Amino acid sequence: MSGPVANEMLKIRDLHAYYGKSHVLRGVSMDVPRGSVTALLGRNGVGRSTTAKAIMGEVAPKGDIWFKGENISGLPSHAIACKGLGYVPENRDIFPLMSVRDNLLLGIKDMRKPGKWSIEQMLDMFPNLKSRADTPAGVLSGGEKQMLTICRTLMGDPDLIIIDEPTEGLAPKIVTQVGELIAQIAQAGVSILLVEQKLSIALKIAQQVYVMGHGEIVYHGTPEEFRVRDDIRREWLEV
Amino acid sequence: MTDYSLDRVPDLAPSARYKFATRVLPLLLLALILLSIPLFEPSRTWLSLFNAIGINMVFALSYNMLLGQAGLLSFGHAVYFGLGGYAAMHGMNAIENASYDGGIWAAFPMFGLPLVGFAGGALAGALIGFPSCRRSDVPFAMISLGIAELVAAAGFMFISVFGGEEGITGDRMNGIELFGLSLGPLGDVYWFIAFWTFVGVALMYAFTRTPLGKMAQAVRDNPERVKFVGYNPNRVRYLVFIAAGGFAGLAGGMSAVNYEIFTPESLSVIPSGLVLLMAFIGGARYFAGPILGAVVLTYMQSNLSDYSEAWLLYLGLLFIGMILFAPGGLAGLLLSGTAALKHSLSVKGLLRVGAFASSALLAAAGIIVLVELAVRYSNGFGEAFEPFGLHLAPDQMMSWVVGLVLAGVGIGALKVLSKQGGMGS
Amino acid sequence: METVVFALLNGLIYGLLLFMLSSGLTLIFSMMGVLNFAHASFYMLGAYFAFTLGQHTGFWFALFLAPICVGAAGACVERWGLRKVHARGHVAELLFTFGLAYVIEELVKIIWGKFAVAYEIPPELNFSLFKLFGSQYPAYRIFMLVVSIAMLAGLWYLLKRTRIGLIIQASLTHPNMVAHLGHNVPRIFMLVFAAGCALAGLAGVIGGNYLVTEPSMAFSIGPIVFVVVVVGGMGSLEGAFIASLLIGFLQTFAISIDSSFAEIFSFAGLSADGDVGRITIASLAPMLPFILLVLMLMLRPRGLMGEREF
Amino acid sequence: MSALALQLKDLRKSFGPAKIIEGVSLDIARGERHAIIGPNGAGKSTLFNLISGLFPPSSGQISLGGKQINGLKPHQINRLGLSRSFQVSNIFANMSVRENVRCGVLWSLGYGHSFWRNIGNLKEVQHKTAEVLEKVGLTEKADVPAVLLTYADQRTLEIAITIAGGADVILLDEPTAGMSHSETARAIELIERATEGKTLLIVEHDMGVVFGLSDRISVLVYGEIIATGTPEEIRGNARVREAYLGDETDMAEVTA
Amino acid sequence: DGVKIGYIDPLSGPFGSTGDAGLKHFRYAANEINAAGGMGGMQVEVIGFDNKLNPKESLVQLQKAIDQGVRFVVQGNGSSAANALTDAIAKHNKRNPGEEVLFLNYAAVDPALTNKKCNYWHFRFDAHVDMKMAGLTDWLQNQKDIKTAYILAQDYSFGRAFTDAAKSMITEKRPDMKIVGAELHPIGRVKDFTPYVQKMMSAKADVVLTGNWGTDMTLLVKAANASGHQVPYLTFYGGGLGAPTAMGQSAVGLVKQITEFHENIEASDEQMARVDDFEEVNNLDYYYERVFTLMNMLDKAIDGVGSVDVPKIAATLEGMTYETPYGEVTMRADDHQLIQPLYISTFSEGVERDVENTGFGFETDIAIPAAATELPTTCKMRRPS
Ligand SMILES: Nc1ncnc2c1ncn2[C@@H]1O[C@H](COP(=O)(O)OP(=O)(O)OP(=O)(O)O)[C@@H](O)[C@H]1O
Ligand SMILES: Nc1ncnc2c1ncn2[C@@H]1O[C@H](COP(=O)(O)OP(=O)(O)OP(=O)(O)O)[C@@H](O)[C@H]1O
Ligand SMILES: CC(C)C[C@H](N)C(=O)O
Ligand SMILES: [Mg+2]
Ligand SMILES: [Mg+2]
Repeated sequence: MSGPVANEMLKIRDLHAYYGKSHVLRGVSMDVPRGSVTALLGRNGVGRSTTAKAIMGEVAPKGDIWFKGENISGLPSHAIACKGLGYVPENRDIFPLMSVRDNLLLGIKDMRKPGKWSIEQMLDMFPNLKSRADTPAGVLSGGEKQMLTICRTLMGDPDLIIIDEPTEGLAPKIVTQVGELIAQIAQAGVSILLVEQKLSIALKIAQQVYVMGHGEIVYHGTPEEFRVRDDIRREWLEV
Repeated sequence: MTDYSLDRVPDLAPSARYKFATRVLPLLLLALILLSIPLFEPSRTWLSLFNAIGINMVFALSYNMLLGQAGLLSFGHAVYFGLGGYAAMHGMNAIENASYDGGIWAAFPMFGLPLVGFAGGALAGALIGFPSCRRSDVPFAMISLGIAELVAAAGFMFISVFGGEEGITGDRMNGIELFGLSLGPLGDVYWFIAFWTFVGVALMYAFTRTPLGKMAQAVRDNPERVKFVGYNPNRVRYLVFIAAGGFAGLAGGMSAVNYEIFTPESLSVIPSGLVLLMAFIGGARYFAGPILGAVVLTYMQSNLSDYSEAWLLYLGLLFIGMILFAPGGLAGLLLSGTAALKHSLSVKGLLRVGAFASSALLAAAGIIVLVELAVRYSNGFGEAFEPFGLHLAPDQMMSWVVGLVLAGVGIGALKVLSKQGGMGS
Repeated sequence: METVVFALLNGLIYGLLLFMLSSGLTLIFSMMGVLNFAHASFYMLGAYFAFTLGQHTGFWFALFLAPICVGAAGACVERWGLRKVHARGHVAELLFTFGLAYVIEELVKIIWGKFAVAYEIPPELNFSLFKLFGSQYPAYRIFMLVVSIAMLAGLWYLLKRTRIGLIIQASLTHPNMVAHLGHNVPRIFMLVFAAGCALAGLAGVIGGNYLVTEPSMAFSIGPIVFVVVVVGGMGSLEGAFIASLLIGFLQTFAISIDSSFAEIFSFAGLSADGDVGRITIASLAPMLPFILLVLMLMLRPRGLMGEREF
Repeated sequence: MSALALQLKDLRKSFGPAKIIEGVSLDIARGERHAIIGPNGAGKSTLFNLISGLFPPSSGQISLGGKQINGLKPHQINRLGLSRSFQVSNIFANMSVRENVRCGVLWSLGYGHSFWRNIGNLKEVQHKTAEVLEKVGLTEKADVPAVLLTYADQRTLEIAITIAGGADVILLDEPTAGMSHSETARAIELIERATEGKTLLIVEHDMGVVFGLSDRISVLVYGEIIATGTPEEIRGNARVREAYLGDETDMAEVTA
Repeated sequence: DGVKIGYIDPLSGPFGSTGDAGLKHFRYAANEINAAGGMGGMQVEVIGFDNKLNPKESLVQLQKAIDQGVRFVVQGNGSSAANALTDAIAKHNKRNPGEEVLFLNYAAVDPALTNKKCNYWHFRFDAHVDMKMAGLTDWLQNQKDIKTAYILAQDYSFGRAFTDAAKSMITEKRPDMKIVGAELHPIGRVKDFTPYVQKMMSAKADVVLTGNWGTDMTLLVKAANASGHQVPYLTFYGGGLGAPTAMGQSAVGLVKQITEFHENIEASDEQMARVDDFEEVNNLDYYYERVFTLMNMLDKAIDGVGSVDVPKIAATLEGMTYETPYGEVTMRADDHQLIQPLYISTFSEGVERDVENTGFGFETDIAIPAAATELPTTCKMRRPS
């Protein structure tokens, strides 16, 4: 097995994961290059979220996960986060009783080291959030919640963000907005691993596409290559 | 709405054999055990132990109607045990008075006193449960704690009802005799206890299979959703609470006849805590759990306390161990143990279960040695701990080393074994 | 007048002692959601540690050392016990601490014996400060007052001025998410639990010699501490403070009232014989906190100052 | 008997200062399939919560079959023949699938709080339960504990519990959320079958489902209904498009 | 195979140390008797049973004791437990002829036990409340500058009996005196007596009468000390375990007790040697002379009968006289109440023998001869035929 290459942000080799006895990930290997947007596509239940959770240490991983050249497989979640890996889970997990500002505050890992983004900057960038900075985050609409989670993760200065289905359950119009936000973050130099089901967004902003089926990677290519692979779409994505 | 046709709908009911094996057989077994105990001509000591176990079985099962079935954690269940018991005590005295002066109580046999207890407990449950069942979870637990303290304090205050510090006493050898039992000698009392234990266990088991019993489980699982299938979870809790109070009262009535005394102490948080331990250590998830718990704890309470001053420490450790490693309680352990044996009836499987059991024993032995040494050391009588003819003196380094090594090896082995996958896998 | 002043002073001291005891519980309860049944047991440990340490180092060192030892014990309990049941919810945690209370009491009996130990007020503080209506006022009580005020201030700072409170509250409901944000939740939990236990230990150091240091001291004071926390309101430090004082005053005032129900009824032109008449207000004193508890939970479950129900 | 199954009159709800529902009026005829769509946070689930009695409305009226039900408790409303499902699966996790469904059946068959009857001997209950299981296709999994079901099966069970009581008015909150296309298709078919002859009120984001299933659609935006009409009318409504659907191209891709 | 004596008293909890002290006295006495050849040639064994001061638990322990072959039950801490035991033992003896059990009460002093509730199987070796109260109020009779009294006792049968006796005897013997307060507090549950003491102070009581014992006594004295309450305390148990330590200097001359023994009563050298030896062996003050009286009278009875024939032993104990180091005592046959000399003593400085190594000890004010302590009884003793 080859060692990490400097250009790779994240490099996964032969990753397995289990829920109890069920073998969910059966040897996933993939790479996320520095500064790119990588999309991980697949049907429901094929194990995309599990891949994200395994990387983040929420599900016990078996296999190798190199992040910035360091094997992080088996570390506890908080240690992985401290190495510069941000994660936006699929259920959003905002802290509903806390204000928007406090939610952002919790994104900061170490109060002593100021990061790239300050809370005020963040709020300025998102007028929607700014107007509700001091209201409990629980009353935000679904789209606003999604923005808040992404911003909160950014507060921790990650080098790579894994975003799990940011558009799930969002109204069609909001979906577009969230897509724009992600593109914006990518432009700011943060690498992104986008776990998605909706092709529209993924194909628009990603530089490379992985397709997953039954706990394995079944396809890897650029969006352009992928667009013409109707067979893959039919077999693995049901579109 | 009722347009279902018989042939189209598959029959999901379990087979008659399955029903018999899981529902009738255990009760028959219980009856058999209860009937055969006197054949062994147990000594007075054993008889008093069996009587205490019977009472605690009913009490613990009634507690589990709350904890295991309706998911209500109560720190005050002894209130209903006690109030039922007091009702029965007053009944006992009424029977005695009626046996001199006449009156309707003269027609009431002493044997039926647990029914008075049931009525008392259920009534108390109906009164106290009404406000407290409007809450659940931790607030309910706190309310039950507060009420237990209140009722116990009131018990000390209202002397004519509760007798104050000394409680009230009675004499069970009065009134008409039933089944030819004078209730004087312990042997008679055994039949009395056995009868009511069986009745209590059978009825409480039947309760789990009624619509109300099933809905209680639903309320435990998800009270929110219950509201949307037409039930008021508070109402369900309340009704279960009354029933649990009634059965606790039944146990109280049994206890009244057995001990012929009730004191306000028996309303307090301490017996409430003990019944909680019984239900939990036995296994609150299983119907039979509290029965096991009652047997084990009553035995520990009356016999282990003779062997070791530190029995409460063992009890606490056992309880904590159960919470940490076996939330299913003894019943859960037994079930998973037998399941493990059944599933992998291979040499390897047997070895695994054996290894688990023996390292657990080793660890327990080590802890026991350490505790016993500590007890003797702190008593300072210069006594030695002498299990199985060994001589372990607390003032010798060696004894402590023995304990430490035993405990260390046992715990280490358990760790290694559980790292290799859970029990039975 | 005299009666009122005395009742106020005694109520204040008793209330402050309750506050010292319950502040640690409030901390643990508000931050971790754990209703620590064994809290009073840590209070007891504080008293016993101070007793033993005090024999070697004197009271003043013990005042610092004992709470640290208790805190360390608390940390161990969290690390190897509570943490394991955390995932199974509050009822499991409550049960765990319930069992722990048993174990601690028995261990104390083994280590220090079954009876009270001679843990005394240090001679430096054992004098009367002033005289009021012919009754002396011991200096130790003023010392208790000072310590409890310091505790209130310190806790206030910890809860309101640092981000720890936020992190813990968030991790109560979303532990994984908080970890993904880079916070070491288990360690923070352990520290909070240890801090709460240390506070209980401090209360033990101070209360143990003011009252009695014996193995049942935990059990006899434990339930009242719950009353304070519940009445004060889930997780509210201010609430706990007010509730402590309220209960302190309530109990001491009740004791100082010298009439029975018979007198009260006859005052109202009624007659009350038998039991009810015999009962005096004073004898109701131990019941009052629990009446308050039950009423509060039924009528206003969030407590006096709580922000949420629990 | 009123011809309307459900009628909302100027319904309002606020949580503290936040006004979530701001004057919703809606008439739903007997047997109608009515969808409610709207952006996230518009108040759709809140509306369901109001109708089903989880929260009392701040003001306004709700009537079910001509009978006022605002202020009633959820279980009382359920007994009057209104049943709902939840956006996040809300099932009896530790019970088997069959027991889950049976919980939904018991009250409607009049067994209430009875504690003197053996549930195993209640033939009527067994049959009704089996029938519902059969209808939703969970018969094979009848004895599986609900926690162990796959996500899609849990969603199905959620629907099964909702329809088990035989209520005439059914409220489904995003029944297909998180399902894949084939699962969604199956679920829709199930819903159509199960609600035949009943009144259905459904919240969905999946426009395919919404436009295929419903007789009429209401669009809820920030607590107000901005349009109600047949699917065609809604599709053609400019305001709806602006507030919710977004432009045509996006929609095509999303619902493809 | 030996005489088994079951000691049923609290051996844990707040009153555990009090019960433990009693057990040590019994064990010492038993050793003494065994060394001298045992009771009727049989060795004596005293087995401790912890009743946690709870009447019901007492009965559970009684059952256990009987199962272990115990025929003599001794108990004292708490008239509540004694009341339950006397009932239960009577019932047991009725239901199990041939297995009778004797109840030898060394400290539970509720008068009812030898009056209304007297029964044949119960013998009391301590003077009961009315007898002791009579002594204390006799002393009060001569203290004309004491005008007001406050009564504090534990809320159970003993405490109530104490309060009733105090009230009636004070009104009888000192009609001019005013009772400014009478309080019953829950037993073993008060942690700080300061409010009670301050109530006494605001009520301007000239004297306090208290029946408190065990921790309740220790804590009361501690609170009185802290508040500087400087009035005489007339007690039954001022010399009980722990109280002298808590009293200290400020109680000197103020705390009085009425007992059958304290260390500074004149006695033979032999007796003083026993006291010294006891204190050395047990690291505890010699307190219960009546435990030795009890054990020696039982010894005498068993020696006379020659076997453990309980009904015969009971018959022998009835009316028995015995010479203690402090004078002759009689077990009155009418009610099974021991009639013995009593002493009123004061906590003082500069005494010959101190208590609890405090440097303070008790000094006799008044010695009341046995005959003078005698009171009539309402007991109608029913003897088995
Ligand atoms: N906590 C869990 N316990 C047991 N099985 C799980 C758990 N979470 C997920 N699974 C199962 O693991 C498989 C993969 O789940 P995963 O969440 O990774 O899928 P996904 O591709 O992200 O799909 P989705 O669209 O539902 O998010 C599924 O079959 C799912 O049922
Ligand atoms: N109990 C509550 N307290 C305060 N605010 C609430 C409460 N319940 C809902 N809200 C707020 O009301 C608004 C509407 O929420 P609701 O869940 O009804 O939206 P929805 O239309 O169902 O959205 P989605 O499509 O995301 O499910 C949201 O802003 C939400 O945060
Ligand atoms: C040991 C004694 C102080 C007991 C007390 N005299 C009572 O009768 O209860
Ligand atoms: Mg997913
Ligand atoms: Mg919703």
